[in-house]
Amino acid sequence: MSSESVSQNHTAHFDAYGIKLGMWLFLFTEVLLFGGLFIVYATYRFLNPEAFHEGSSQLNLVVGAINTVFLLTSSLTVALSITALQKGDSKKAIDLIMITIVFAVAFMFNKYYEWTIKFEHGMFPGMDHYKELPPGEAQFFNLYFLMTGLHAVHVIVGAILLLIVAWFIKKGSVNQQRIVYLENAGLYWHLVDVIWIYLFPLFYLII
Amino acid sequence: MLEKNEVHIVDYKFNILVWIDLLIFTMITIEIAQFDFQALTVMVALVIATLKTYLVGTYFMHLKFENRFLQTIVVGVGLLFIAVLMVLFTDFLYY
Amino acid sequence: MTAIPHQKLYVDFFHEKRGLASWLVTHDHKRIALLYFYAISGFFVVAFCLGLLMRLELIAPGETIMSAQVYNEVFTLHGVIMIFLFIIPAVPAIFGNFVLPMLIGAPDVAFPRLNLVSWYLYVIGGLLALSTLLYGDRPADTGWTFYAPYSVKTGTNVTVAVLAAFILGFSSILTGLNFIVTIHQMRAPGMTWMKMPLFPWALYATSWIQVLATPVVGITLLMIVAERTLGIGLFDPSIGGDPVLYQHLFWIYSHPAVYIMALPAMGIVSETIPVFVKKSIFGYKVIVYSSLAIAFIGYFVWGHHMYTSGMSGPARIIFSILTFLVAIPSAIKVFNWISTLYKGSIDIKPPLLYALAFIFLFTIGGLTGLVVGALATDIHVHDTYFVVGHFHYVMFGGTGFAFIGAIHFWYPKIWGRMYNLKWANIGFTVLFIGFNLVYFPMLVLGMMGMPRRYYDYLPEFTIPNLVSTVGSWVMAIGLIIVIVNLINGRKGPKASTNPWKSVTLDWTHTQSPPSLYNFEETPVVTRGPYDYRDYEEYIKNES
Amino acid sequence: MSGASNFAEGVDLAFYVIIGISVFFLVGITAVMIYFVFKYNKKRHPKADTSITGSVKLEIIWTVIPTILVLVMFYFGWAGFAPMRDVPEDAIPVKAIARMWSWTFEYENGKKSDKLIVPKDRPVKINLVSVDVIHNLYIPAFRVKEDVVPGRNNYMWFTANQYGSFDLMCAEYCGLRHSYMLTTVEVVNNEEWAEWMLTPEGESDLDRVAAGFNVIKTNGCVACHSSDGTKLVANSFKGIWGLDRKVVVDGKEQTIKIDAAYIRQSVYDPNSQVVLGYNSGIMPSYIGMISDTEVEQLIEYIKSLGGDAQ
Ligand code: HEA
Ligand code: HEA
Ligand code: HEC
Ligand code: CUA
Ligand SMILES: [Cu+2]
Repeated sequence: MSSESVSQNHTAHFDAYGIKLGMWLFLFTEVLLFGGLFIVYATYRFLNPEAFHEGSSQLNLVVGAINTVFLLTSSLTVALSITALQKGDSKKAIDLIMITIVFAVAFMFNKYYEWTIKFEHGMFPGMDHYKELPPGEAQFFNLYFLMTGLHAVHVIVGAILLLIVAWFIKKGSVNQQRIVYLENAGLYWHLVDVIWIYLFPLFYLII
Repeated sequence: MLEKNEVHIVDYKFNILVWIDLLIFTMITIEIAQFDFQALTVMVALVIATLKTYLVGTYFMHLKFENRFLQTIVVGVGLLFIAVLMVLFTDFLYY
Repeated sequence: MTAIPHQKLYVDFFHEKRGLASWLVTHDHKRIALLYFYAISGFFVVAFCLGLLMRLELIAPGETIMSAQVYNEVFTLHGVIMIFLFIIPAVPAIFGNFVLPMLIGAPDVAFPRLNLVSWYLYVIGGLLALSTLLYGDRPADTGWTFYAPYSVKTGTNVTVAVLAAFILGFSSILTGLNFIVTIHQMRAPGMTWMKMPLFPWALYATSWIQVLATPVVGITLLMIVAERTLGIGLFDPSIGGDPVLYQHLFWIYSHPAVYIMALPAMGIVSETIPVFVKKSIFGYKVIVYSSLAIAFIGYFVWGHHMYTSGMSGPARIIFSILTFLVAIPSAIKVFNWISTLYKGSIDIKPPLLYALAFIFLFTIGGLTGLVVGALATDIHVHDTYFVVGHFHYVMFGGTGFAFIGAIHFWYPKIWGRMYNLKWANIGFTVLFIGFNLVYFPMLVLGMMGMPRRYYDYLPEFTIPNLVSTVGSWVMAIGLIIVIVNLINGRKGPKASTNPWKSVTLDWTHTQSPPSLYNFEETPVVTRGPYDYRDYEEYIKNES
Repeated sequence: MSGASNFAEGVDLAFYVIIGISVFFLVGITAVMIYFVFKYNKKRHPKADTSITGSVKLEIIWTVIPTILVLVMFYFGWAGFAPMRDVPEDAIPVKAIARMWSWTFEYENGKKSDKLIVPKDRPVKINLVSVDVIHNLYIPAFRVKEDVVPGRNNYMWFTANQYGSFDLMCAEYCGLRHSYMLTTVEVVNNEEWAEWMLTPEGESDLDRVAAGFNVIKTNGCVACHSSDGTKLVANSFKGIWGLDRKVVVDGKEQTIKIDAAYIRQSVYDPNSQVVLGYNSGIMPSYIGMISDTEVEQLIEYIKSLGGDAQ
């Protein structure tokens, strides 16, 4: 969403609020994109409660919890980075973004570890063991791979957005006065966090 | 024409406080999930998740300092989604 | 809200820059609108011809011109193009883009670059959809609804078609997002919400649907792709999936989508009628609220497409009640339009003819919508030609006619020239008669019990099918007259800046064709949008 | 079209009410519109009355009246529909098995047929089973229609109240031969029906070949395989016995001779060996639907269509 308000093309005006509103609208579409999957989740969980419990117990709670902490912390660093830039400290802002990226990478690494283990057990869509899953449980893992997979894609996109913004801060085109791009990238990142806040209990914590 | 250009800064310290709250909530969910309250567990987990979302939204995402309209639509979209889910379940609940 | 730099000389947007390249990278909303116009027209002609071919196949029982497999592919492609490539983008992307900024006194939309991106997404999606003809097994043969599990089982090129629809969805979302921000942020000084013309209002309501409903179908279609390619069998009953859930997800978007098609068209009608009646629209505020109500309630009625899917009893009843409630705001609009005519000074020009035809045909379509909205009757006519009749009446008779009307209305604005009015009227008449000949027999067929998506049919359905096919030729002639007349109009006489004597900003404050940023200086709005008191004087003073 | 079941009355009443109100509004709106266009034409009425901008009273009237009418329509729609979900206890159960692209009806005593045979004036409950994709059982004359969804136990019921033969169609798009997925309902009197039910299958004067033909007819093989050499969806059965057939097994091409074992496997597990040039997954498996003896009969039948010699 790095488009600028039109007026900027030919006058000095820069509509920060408009750009932010645009970002929020975009976040709504993201919410509803995942919303579709949450609807499927809710339905199949309702139809196969035991199977979902069974599936959930096969996920690694510790990995999930660590990842939750990683994402929450990265959200914090993004929020801090915005505070820093609001105060005009662009160097600190960039540093904080970099810390965020580190957490993002750590998150992805953890995810990779988690999926590899599943992979080794033949528990990946299309693999043998996967095909033999009992009905409801197969749905649990279908949703697990689809939802956390889509979420991981969003983590990557969010990290890239943040990197781009960091670069712009360095160049000076995003600064104390024109902070909205950092805010927007931050909004996106927080949304990724919020989605995980729901994914975590729904997949790792079902009794 | 809606914007007022006053900037509201959430202080470093406050951000960290929010973060600590978030971590505490995470711990609580994990703890609670160990007990089996049946359907209640899911409800509790979702309520806590929603509280966490509230914190992230209000402070990290600065919703608290945005204008009325933005706050309304954010809540509105949430409610819309819940309403759709409820209407959908008129099918599965009574099937 | 901003001052426009002073332009020394009036240069219209066609001549601002020249060459194909300058069009392909343009940020000007008017040029983007025209890019959409040409792209959409191209796809439209393809789908139209497919419609004619289908009718020809159905002229008599048995094989006429194509095999069953081809027929199934043809109606799928016809439906996909008409819905995703024609009727959903047509009015917002062409006329929304062209006149929305002008109607609210803005130099452009809020995110011009994003606007161009949406156009490219549209073109990529469209070409992808057509490309299924060229490679892979065969084009998709699922119907535009892509119902699982058939869409998962069939060997045809569903994956690509579905991805195309996904991309088109994103194009639509970005347009909607752009319009919402534009309307919020860029209205001219003095244009309060209740002084905004009705077409922007309709687009505003539509945009919210685009933003809030489209992602749901996006993810649903991705699930079909995942199921076909990765073996993630989400809708496969043998592993605990439920094909009916697919239908829920699909219609959660696709019902609101029918209002994406209808609302902007209603906006055009609200915009046209006052101009040719020379008085304010009747019940301005009520029309505004009814648009919002349609958008909102329309979100909760999707289940009426699934009365026979085996949904639970309570669900069927709730969806039926809600369906009836969503009809009321439409009814209110119709009554307000009719009342606007009262004590007007009615000047029957082609745009008004199309607007009045809209009211008539949309009413038929809407009233047949009530027949399918009721439980008992829908059980009988669901998935029959009655439904086909219903939706062609609302989509083609409604939105399609409004679209053609809009071309006639803004033609002098866009190109600065005037088409031949007499031929426009003749074309209209033939089109209108042809239209009813094609689709009224379909309603009859449906009542008799002929299911839709039938390649072949029992002998008792022969006569209405024959009438319908003959009608399609009449309609084709009408459409060709209309199109040829419009093309000839490009060489027609120069039009004055405000030939219809309208009082909205697009006509009073811009040139025809408009210049790059539309307005020489930002207009200041003091009057209501349809204030026709002493309009002659007002128009003279302003221009 | 006149109705022939217990639901026809309620459904038709809903049609009359809704269409009646609709026609009234359509005619009214059109008449007023045309009248205004003439009366207030520019020539006759050069100056518009710009003082009219709305009327709260009228808005309320035309919100309230349609709301009431719409609720009336809903009521009749619901009233005609409600009994369709209330199956009487004594309804005769019939299982309707839908597949691409044919119907099989299975009765309580195991008897099967490709036409639906029901007695007049007795409630019949149809349990809808699909073996592949979604179909829809539609009997226009009875005003009933319900999807046949794989994995869901959908049902419908009705009481036929007229003798005769009525069309039964598939009303949910299900692929290539969707429009040929037709058969009829035969409404007969109670005694005839009872007698028909008791005639055991295949045992009459049919020899094995004829029995084989009966198997492919009742199980809907004929929707895809002809017996006269024309290619429908798949190869015709004519003349295939003993041919060498190129098939794909586990993604690899192989040549198999068409013999009894091959046909048996084609019926029970068609996707394990897919004839070259076809997609797998089109032909459903008939495990549990066609017994071993029936397969024997059907093999006899295919043999009888020639092969080998040519
Ligand atoms: C532009 C698109 C458009 C619009 C505006 C509508 C409008 C409506 N539609 Fe339609 N519909 C479609 C496009 C549209 N539809 C499509 C494409 C399908 C088929 C999809 C598929 O399966 O492929 C479909 C299918 C469809 C079905 C499913 C049928 C089936 O498959 O069995 C139903 C059922 O309730 C329905 C109902 C309605 C209703 C109640 C309205 C209402 O909004 C209509 C409101 C309008 C009026 C009521 C007329 C004006 C009012 C008056 C003149 C006053 C008098 C009125 C009263 C007394 C109330 N539609
Ligand atoms: C906006 C939407 C729209 C429009 C305008 C149309 C237009 C037409 N449709 Fe459309 N139709 C759909 C949307 C639309 N359709 C959808 C969504 C479906 C459901 C698909 C599904 O089931 O999945 C459908 C299904 C459908 C069926 C049912 C198929 C079936 O169930 O088996 C039929 C059958 O007759 C049909 C016919 C027609 C005809 C004859 C036209 C006519 O309007 C076409 C008339 C053609 C002309 C008037 C041609 C004139 C122009 C030219 C010849 C070009 C000249 C060129 C130049 C010189 C520039 N359509
Ligand atoms: C939905 C359509 C369909 C139906 C119904 C169907 N078949 Fe088939 N059949 C196919 C297709 C497609 C093939 C080729 C692909 C394959 O081998 O799976 C095939 C292949 C076969 C073959 C191998 C033929 C050859 O030429 O090698 C036999 C034998 C066969 N079917 C028997 C039957 C019988 C017996 C029935 C009914 C009980 C039946 N089929 C019903 C679609 C169908
Ligand atoms: Cu079976 Cu259509
Ligand atoms: Cu609908």
